[in-house]
Amino acid sequence: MSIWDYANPKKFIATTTPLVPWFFGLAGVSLVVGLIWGFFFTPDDFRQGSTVKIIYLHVPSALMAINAWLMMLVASLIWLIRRHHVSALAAKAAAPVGIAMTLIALFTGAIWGEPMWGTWWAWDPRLTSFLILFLFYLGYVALWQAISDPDTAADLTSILCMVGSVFALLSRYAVNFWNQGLHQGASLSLDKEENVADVFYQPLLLCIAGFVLLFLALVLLRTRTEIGRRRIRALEMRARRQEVRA
Amino acid sequence: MMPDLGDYAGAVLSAYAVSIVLLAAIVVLSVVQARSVRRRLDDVEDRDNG
Amino acid sequence: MTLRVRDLSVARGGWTVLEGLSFDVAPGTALILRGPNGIGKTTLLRTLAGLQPPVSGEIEGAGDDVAYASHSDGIKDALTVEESLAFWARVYGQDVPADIYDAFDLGDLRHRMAGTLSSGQKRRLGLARLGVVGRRILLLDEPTISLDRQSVNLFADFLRDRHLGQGGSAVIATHIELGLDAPVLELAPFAAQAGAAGGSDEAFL
Amino acid sequence: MTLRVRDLSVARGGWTVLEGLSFDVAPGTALILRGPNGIGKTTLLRTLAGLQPPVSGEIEGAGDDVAYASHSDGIKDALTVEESLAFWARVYGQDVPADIYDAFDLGDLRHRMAGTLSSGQKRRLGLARLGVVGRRILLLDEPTISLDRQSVNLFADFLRDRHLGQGGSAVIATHIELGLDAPVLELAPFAAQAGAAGGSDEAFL
Amino acid sequence: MIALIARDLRLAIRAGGGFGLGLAFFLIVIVLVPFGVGPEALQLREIAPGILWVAALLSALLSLDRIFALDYEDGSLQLLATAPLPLESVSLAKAVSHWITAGLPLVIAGPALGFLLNLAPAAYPWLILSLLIGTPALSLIGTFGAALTVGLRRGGLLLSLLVLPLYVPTLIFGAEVARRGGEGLAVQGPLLLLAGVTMGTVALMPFAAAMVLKVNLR
Amino acid sequence: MIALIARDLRLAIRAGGGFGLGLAFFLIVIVLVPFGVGPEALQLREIAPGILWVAALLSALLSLDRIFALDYEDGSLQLLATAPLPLESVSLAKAVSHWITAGLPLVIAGPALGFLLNLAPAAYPWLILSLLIGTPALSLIGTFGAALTVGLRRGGLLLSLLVLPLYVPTLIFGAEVARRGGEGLAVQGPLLLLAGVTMGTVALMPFAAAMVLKVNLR
Ligand code: HEM
Ligand SMILES: Nc1ncnc2c1ncn2[C@@H]1O[C@H](COP(=O)(O)OP(=O)(O)OP(=O)(O)O)[C@@H](O)[C@H]1O
Ligand SMILES: Nc1ncnc2c1ncn2[C@@H]1O[C@H](COP(=O)(O)OP(=O)(O)OP(=O)(O)O)[C@@H](O)[C@H]1O
Ligand SMILES: [Mg+2]
Ligand SMILES: [Mg+2]
Repeated sequence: MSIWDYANPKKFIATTTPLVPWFFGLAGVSLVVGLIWGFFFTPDDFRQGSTVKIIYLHVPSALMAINAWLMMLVASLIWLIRRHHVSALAAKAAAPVGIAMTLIALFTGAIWGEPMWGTWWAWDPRLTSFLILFLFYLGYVALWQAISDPDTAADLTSILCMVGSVFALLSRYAVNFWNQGLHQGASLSLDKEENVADVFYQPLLLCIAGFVLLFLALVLLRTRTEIGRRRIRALEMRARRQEVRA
Repeated sequence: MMPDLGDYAGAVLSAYAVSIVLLAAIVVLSVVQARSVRRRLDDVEDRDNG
Repeated sequence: MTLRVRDLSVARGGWTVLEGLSFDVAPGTALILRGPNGIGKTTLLRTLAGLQPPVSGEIEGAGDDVAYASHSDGIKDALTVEESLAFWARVYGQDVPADIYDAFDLGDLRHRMAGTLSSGQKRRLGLARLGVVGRRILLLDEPTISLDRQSVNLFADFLRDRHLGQGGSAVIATHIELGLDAPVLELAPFAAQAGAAGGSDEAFL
Repeated sequence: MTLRVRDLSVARGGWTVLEGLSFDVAPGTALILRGPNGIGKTTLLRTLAGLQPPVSGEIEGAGDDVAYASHSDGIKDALTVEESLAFWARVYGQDVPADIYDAFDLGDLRHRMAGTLSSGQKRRLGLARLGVVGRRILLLDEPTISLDRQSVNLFADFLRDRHLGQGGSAVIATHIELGLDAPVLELAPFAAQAGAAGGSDEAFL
Repeated sequence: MIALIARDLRLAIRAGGGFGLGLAFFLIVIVLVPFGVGPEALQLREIAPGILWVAALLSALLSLDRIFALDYEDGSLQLLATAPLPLESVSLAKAVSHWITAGLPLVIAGPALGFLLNLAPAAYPWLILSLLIGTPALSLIGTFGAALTVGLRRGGLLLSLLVLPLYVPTLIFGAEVARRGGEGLAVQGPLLLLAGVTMGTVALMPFAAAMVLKVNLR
Repeated sequence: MIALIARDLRLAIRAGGGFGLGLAFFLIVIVLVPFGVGPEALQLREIAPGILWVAALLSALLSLDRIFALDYEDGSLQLLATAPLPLESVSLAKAVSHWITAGLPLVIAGPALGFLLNLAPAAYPWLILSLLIGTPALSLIGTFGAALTVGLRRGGLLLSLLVLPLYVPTLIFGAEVARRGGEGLAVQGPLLLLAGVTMGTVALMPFAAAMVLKVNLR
């Protein structure tokens, strides 16, 4: 059996339905533990004071905001190349989750920026490309909604997703291209010297895991919803058509 | 119980509040949509078979 | 080259509308498509023109040999008759044949803006375009709409003498009698069964 | 009321196209306008509808009793069939007759967006509008364009039984045979002389 | 007339980019200005009322040519002209639906966008009020301009050029109300003038538009 | 392809408000800003490069939906799609004619209008240069957006929403070049980035637009 068999809607639903509650459960546990750990049981940073606690929300959400788009990119490419419907619908399902992540990262970043940089917004390359990514998310969702034919919608949004990926990658790597921005560089790199201190590191990892699991759970659930919508549409079409013929 | 957040209490708390609200919103939205689609699909399938 | 269609199904708006179509159109011959409104004539012609993919089945010999004329003529109100034809000829890398104006009785209208033509005159211009593109297979969707009897005859003459007579072929959807000696394909028997899903709905049924 | 036209001249684009027209259309009767493309049928109908002033001559009995249907149907792609008819009925202060959908075979299409109709289905919708406006005199410009034979008959039945039969009247420009028992007015003899200037050019000749 | 407004609103919501397009444009202008000008908060605050009003005006201008053009092209306007509805009502209905789709959203969104430009807190009520009073004039004047240019070549260009001078008083008084409001000065003068302009257009424009439509449909 | 460009230019000049409309809009924005913001010379000077670029962007945005919409509605686009010209060339031709009718006039008029906003003298050459390099990107990106939304409901709104994020880098770098030029700072950095963006769009957009057109014509 090849992996592409899961691209069959029925097979996909059958396989993922039992998984979703597990994902939700695990996500909930790691988020609750990670956030409580981070919020209550980590010390303040000597420079940033208590604001360092925002890191447990900001970094995972920013990470997932970008990863969500990259996941949509992969799904879109699979749709364009192999025309598996589930793949296109998974991309569609991920977008609103990505929007939520982006919003969280924007808000927490802005709130964090006020004490750290003295301004809640700056036109620094990473922030700018991240904002553009947010606009792309909105455009992507709007484009899906504007097109009534599902295949056309999938094709067009896939191409839009490819174009938008430029900004997803920029908002991740812009810091490396320009060394002039205000925003932090990589703080989770493997290079020990640059890493955040261990006290912050462990709960942060747990929170990241929580966000990843939550994202997966939501995407699976929403993909199922999208498959359901599509099936309703197909059945209604067939019913209406049979009426007309009769 | 509550850790001392110092000068930045407002910032930290509002960051947590906003994030939790947004996370809850997307979860609730997804679940509600899943339920309603499930229900509509059952309807349509019933009609389709019946 | 012969246009060869085998077991073709075509869909519109997510439904298969016609299925199991097979026919050949040899050079020098025409095929008339008949069928009630909404049966799928336009959809079939669009598929043959390559504007939309077929649901299933094969089309051979169309590709780059076809010219498609739809309900809407693509006429720009602000170009003169002459400019319109010259434009399409250039797009197709052809010259405008000097006698095309006579063939469609457009001589007097040559320098008129298309926006000031009557509906029948506009249609004649739309049809004259087919005479400048130099394509072998014409796909015509109700070409004689709003033409008077005499213009219909002009067009039939053009098709018979200048196009089919020189080895071209044509597929024509029309509700009226063109006066062409060509086989008629009645589409009603090929209307898709109620159960047939359009292309991609199938995966979800 | 009888539509009475006396010695009418009409102009288009600054030229008089038809002159010296006189005819009557009594309630319960129709008049068919015939003439080659570009003779001025559309221009005449527009003048009768009050959209443009005549160059000279008189029109009596038209005014607020007419409904005009032009080449373009004024159909909005984003409204459903039902919404379109309801809108026009409201504008004319009428109700939508329940049987209008059957009269034009639109029953199945009631909730379809007009943008997804085939050309013939769209035209049927455009014609159905005439059934909801409650006007006595219909001015129809090539009403049967892109209709199949059966729909043409439906429309002829509508005209004969529901409109003319109830005391309405109609002026119809068409190139095809409608199967109505109505007098035909051939417009060719009324084509304006080369010397005739259009309305305002006269002052400068 | 209500039927026509209802239809136009429905069409605007369903298609053609009517609803929200103006709003999106408004938003875009407001978002772009800091991109272009730079985000210095104080500088933004000073230019905020002016930019907001200019953006409102532009977004109203943007959708004017749709007021009649679509109906003209598909023949609806001809049919409406032969319908029992007088053309004055048609024009007024068109102006109303233009205002609902293009003007009202600006009034509602104005404050939110003022925030982006760091508008002075005291200016908010005056901004809303000036938009509320001023935007109907924009729609009415625009309807007249659209009627004047329907079916013309180079219609869009002409339309902006014709309508623009008529828009200037509304712009000046509107921005003045918001600015003075923000600085705590008396706003009565420009406010009355703004209201006067709107009254005048309500009284005149539908008739002028109807006259002009009749000619253009010939 | 040249035939298509020639036809589009002819059409733009003869009808449809193509030519000059963008320019008029540009002018209008620039003229309105002092009305709205007030005429203090120094303040105007500071915001001038940003406003000029925002105005250029808006006026490019304004005419985007005409790029394909008219050809789509009257059936020309279908005919072009079945013509021997590849859709990539069609898209490129459309972008070129959009640039000639909407972009080039801005480059030429930019300096004159900079005068109205009291632009710093040193900024003029850089303004022109940045417009010259930047506006082709606006046309190319816009062509992609127009192809994406042709024939869609709510096309116009979506179009702005989709195109806007892609315009932002051009706007930022373009305005930055003009501003730095005016203040006598080094412009090389943003200028290179601006050129890079334009290069990238030239290389990518016609293909993306063609792909998308093919889908939309189905
Ligand atoms: C509105 C303001 C902000 C936005 C839009 C923003 C956005 C982002 C983005 C896009 C990332 C990259 C995520 C990834 O590559 O996966 C990120 C990471 C990060 N941000 Fe922010 N941020 C903002 C403000 C701040 C502030 C004020 C701070 C702290 C002073 C901060 C600290 C961090 C840290 C430590 C990381 C992880 C760095 C890495 O691993 O690359 N951010 N942020
Ligand atoms: N966009 C669409 N969405 C859904 N259904 C559509 C769409 N376009 C067309 N249809 C339907 O597809 C069917 C085939 O349409 P098509 O235009 O091919 O018919 P046709 O044979 O050309 O009819 P006509 O003689 O009226 O031109 C029709 O029943 C029509 O209602
Ligand atoms: N805007 C215009 N400017 C100049 N001439 C025009 C204009 N519109 C139409 N004409 C000319 O006026 C004449 C009458 O046109 P009209 O549309 O009335 O013809 P018709 O009888 O309806 O023809 P058809 O059968 O083709 O519809 C035609 O010769 C046409 O070329
Ligand atoms: Mg058809
Ligand atoms: Mg006519």
